[in-house]
Amino acid sequence: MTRYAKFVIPALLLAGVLVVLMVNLSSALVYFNTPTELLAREASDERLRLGGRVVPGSVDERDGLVAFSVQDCDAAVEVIHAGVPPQLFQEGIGVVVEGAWTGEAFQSDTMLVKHDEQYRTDAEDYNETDHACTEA
Amino acid sequence: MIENPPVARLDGVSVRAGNVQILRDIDLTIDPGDALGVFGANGAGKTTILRVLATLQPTATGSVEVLGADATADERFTVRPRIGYIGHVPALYPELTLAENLGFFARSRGLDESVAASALADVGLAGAADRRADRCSHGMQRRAEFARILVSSPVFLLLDEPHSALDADAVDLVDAIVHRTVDQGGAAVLVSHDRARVRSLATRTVEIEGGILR
Amino acid sequence: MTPREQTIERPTSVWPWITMGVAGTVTFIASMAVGPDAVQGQLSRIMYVHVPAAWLAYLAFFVTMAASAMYLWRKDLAWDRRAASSAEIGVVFTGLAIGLGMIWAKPTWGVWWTWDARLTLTAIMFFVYLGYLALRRTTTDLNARAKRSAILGVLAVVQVPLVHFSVVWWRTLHQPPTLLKPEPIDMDTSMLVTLGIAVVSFTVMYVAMMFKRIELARLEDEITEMQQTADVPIAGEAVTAPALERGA
Amino acid sequence: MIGFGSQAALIARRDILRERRSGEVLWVTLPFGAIALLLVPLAVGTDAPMLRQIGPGIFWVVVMLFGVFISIRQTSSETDAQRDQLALSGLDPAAVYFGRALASFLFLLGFQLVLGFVTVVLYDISLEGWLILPLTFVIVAAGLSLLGTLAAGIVATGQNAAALVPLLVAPLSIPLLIGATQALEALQLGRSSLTWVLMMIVTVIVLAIAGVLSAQPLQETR
Repeated sequence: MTRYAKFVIPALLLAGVLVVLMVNLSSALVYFNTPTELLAREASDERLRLGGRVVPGSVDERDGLVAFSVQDCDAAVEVIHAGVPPQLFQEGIGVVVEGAWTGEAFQSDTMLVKHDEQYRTDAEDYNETDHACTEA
Repeated sequence: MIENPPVARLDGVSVRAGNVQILRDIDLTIDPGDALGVFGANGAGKTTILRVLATLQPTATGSVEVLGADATADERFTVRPRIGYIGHVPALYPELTLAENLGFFARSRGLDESVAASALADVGLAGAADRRADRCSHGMQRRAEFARILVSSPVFLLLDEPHSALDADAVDLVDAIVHRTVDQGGAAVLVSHDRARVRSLATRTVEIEGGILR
Repeated sequence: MTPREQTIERPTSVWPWITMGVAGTVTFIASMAVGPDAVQGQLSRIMYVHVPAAWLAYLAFFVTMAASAMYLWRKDLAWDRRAASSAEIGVVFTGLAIGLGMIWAKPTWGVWWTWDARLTLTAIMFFVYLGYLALRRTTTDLNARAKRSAILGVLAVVQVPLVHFSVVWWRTLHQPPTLLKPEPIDMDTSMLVTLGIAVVSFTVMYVAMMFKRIELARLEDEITEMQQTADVPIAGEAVTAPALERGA
Repeated sequence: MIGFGSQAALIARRDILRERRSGEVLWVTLPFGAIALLLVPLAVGTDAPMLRQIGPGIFWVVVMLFGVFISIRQTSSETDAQRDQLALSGLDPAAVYFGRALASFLFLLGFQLVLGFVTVVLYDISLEGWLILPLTFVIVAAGLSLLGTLAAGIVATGQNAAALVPLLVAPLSIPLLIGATQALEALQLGRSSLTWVLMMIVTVIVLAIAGVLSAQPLQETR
């Protein structure tokens, strides 16, 4: 170790600095986009993942399609999902949908339910407002 | 004793590899001017004892001191360039020419490549310098290995079967190299099963049998 | 050469087995007694095995790292056995955590597997430690094996914090940690107690398994040692006079 | 004794010279990689838009998997006798490590350039945002050569080396793989690639540290 201290210590420091920088810039390392991010990129027709909380009262199921809104703290996006939603899908829960943005609604064909790190035996105890913003 | 510290000293050394005990409780002192012949059957541990003396072989027990350095400590790195070890298998890079092989060796010791060229000439390989090592006969490769000794002039020579695959000229060359090293206050260890050859060259001999020195 | 009578003592201690049984039972009872999660329902019970399994994987790989470092420092094969035993247990529990996670994921997320940072990094960690175990099978020389695997054992631990904090650093599908985080824990006390019991029981189980595995590793090494010493051919004895000379 | 840099250069020169004579990378690994690129469309279907989309990913997978063989080729073919002589040479083990990695780095860079060209031709790839490519090529080549040299040192020679080294290297090369693919994609989608580039650079630094610290103990293991 002492033989190579001249190399190893600065290299470790450099790596540390870069890691900090990377974590701060890590918006690129995301599994899904928030509604706000999605709205900022309306023009794009690429395939995306959108994540957020299902707005209570927005779910409308018919003809094998499910329409609902997904929100974060600042924005909400209309989603039209083709297919059967997973078992846990319900109002107020976190979801990640995969599809493309058409300009008015997000057309999704794949839905994943994202549950958070809260565990409560009684639904009343769920801490909804807090997590609607922080998780996404 | 103080003026002439031993070139190498083994004290209670044993070596294991996998499931075999290769060396057992070896005590051995090699003084300056010694040319030690080590005899033994195939697989008796001759090569291993050379590798111990070259500080290359991890030992299970005992202490090894080579050229004043403890062979288990980092000091060994400082004495290694003064050791000349020739194994029974040539260590040349097959794709490189003899000149390139020797040149690499010379440069690794901080020497100029011209030293390598003259060493090759000294062992009688000037004409084959630009031939790839894998296109050379075994004997030529052995000669090239001895050219390495001429490049670095080590004080401690470790030769594994030094005379094998060599013709009469080359055998004389080996003898000359050993004599020169020993006369200059260095030491040599020659491991062989060819007793007659080595006995004429060695100042003393030992037998190794089943990993034990006799 | 007739083999001398040599026996090795069979491990007789039953306490590790009893400990493992008790710890497993306690975990099972506790996780069945607690109420289900309001959103996830009965599925939330998987947590009481999934979380401790993941915790044991972290713990085991840290122990491997520490024991590997100790080996490199002390050159004592006992540390190598500890490192290897811990890695083996870690691989088992990583596999368990992944398997249980998949079973949990299908009904909740809706898929068995997805490429979020947590899942991908866990899979990488699993394969790297499988590589560690594979590396140990390539050398028979105990010291060479110990040294090579110790170096890998120290290097590979870099992934453990990466796996754990992946859910904090990056936006993932996997939920952030419930327990090992600086913020207050968002969980009912009854569930928290159960999870606590499960984590402690699993840790006790790990200790018991380590005890057994190290004992086994020591016996394995002892057998090798025995083969090395008395009765196995020492160098040279493997070679005898050629038959041609003796025969005709 | 010669300086650290010259020692590394000496080793790199030796490896390059050996490769020039044996031609293993040029005549075996490179064509094999190109064949892999040719086989994928036959397996997944020759649908032009889809191939255009998956092309860069396939390219990087081929680089990672075949790059392993390039970065281990000489460490794992080294004989015990050669290793003994190298240990006795007094060369700094860390310098030897960097020298080996340097030679592999150059081969890998060439390998990437040729296969990159093949990919563009076969898959009709859009080169939008290509300015990031020289950077990712360099970083991936550096990371993969350091990783392969390190793994080959840990496994050393032996009958299982050829199979075991890829097992060790493949999972650890994932940060490079993800970084390389995402950096280009991010640019093509008009986003910043900085995070991905940083991630790859961190990986390279960590590998260099690991290689330096383990070089000496590994040299002394037989």
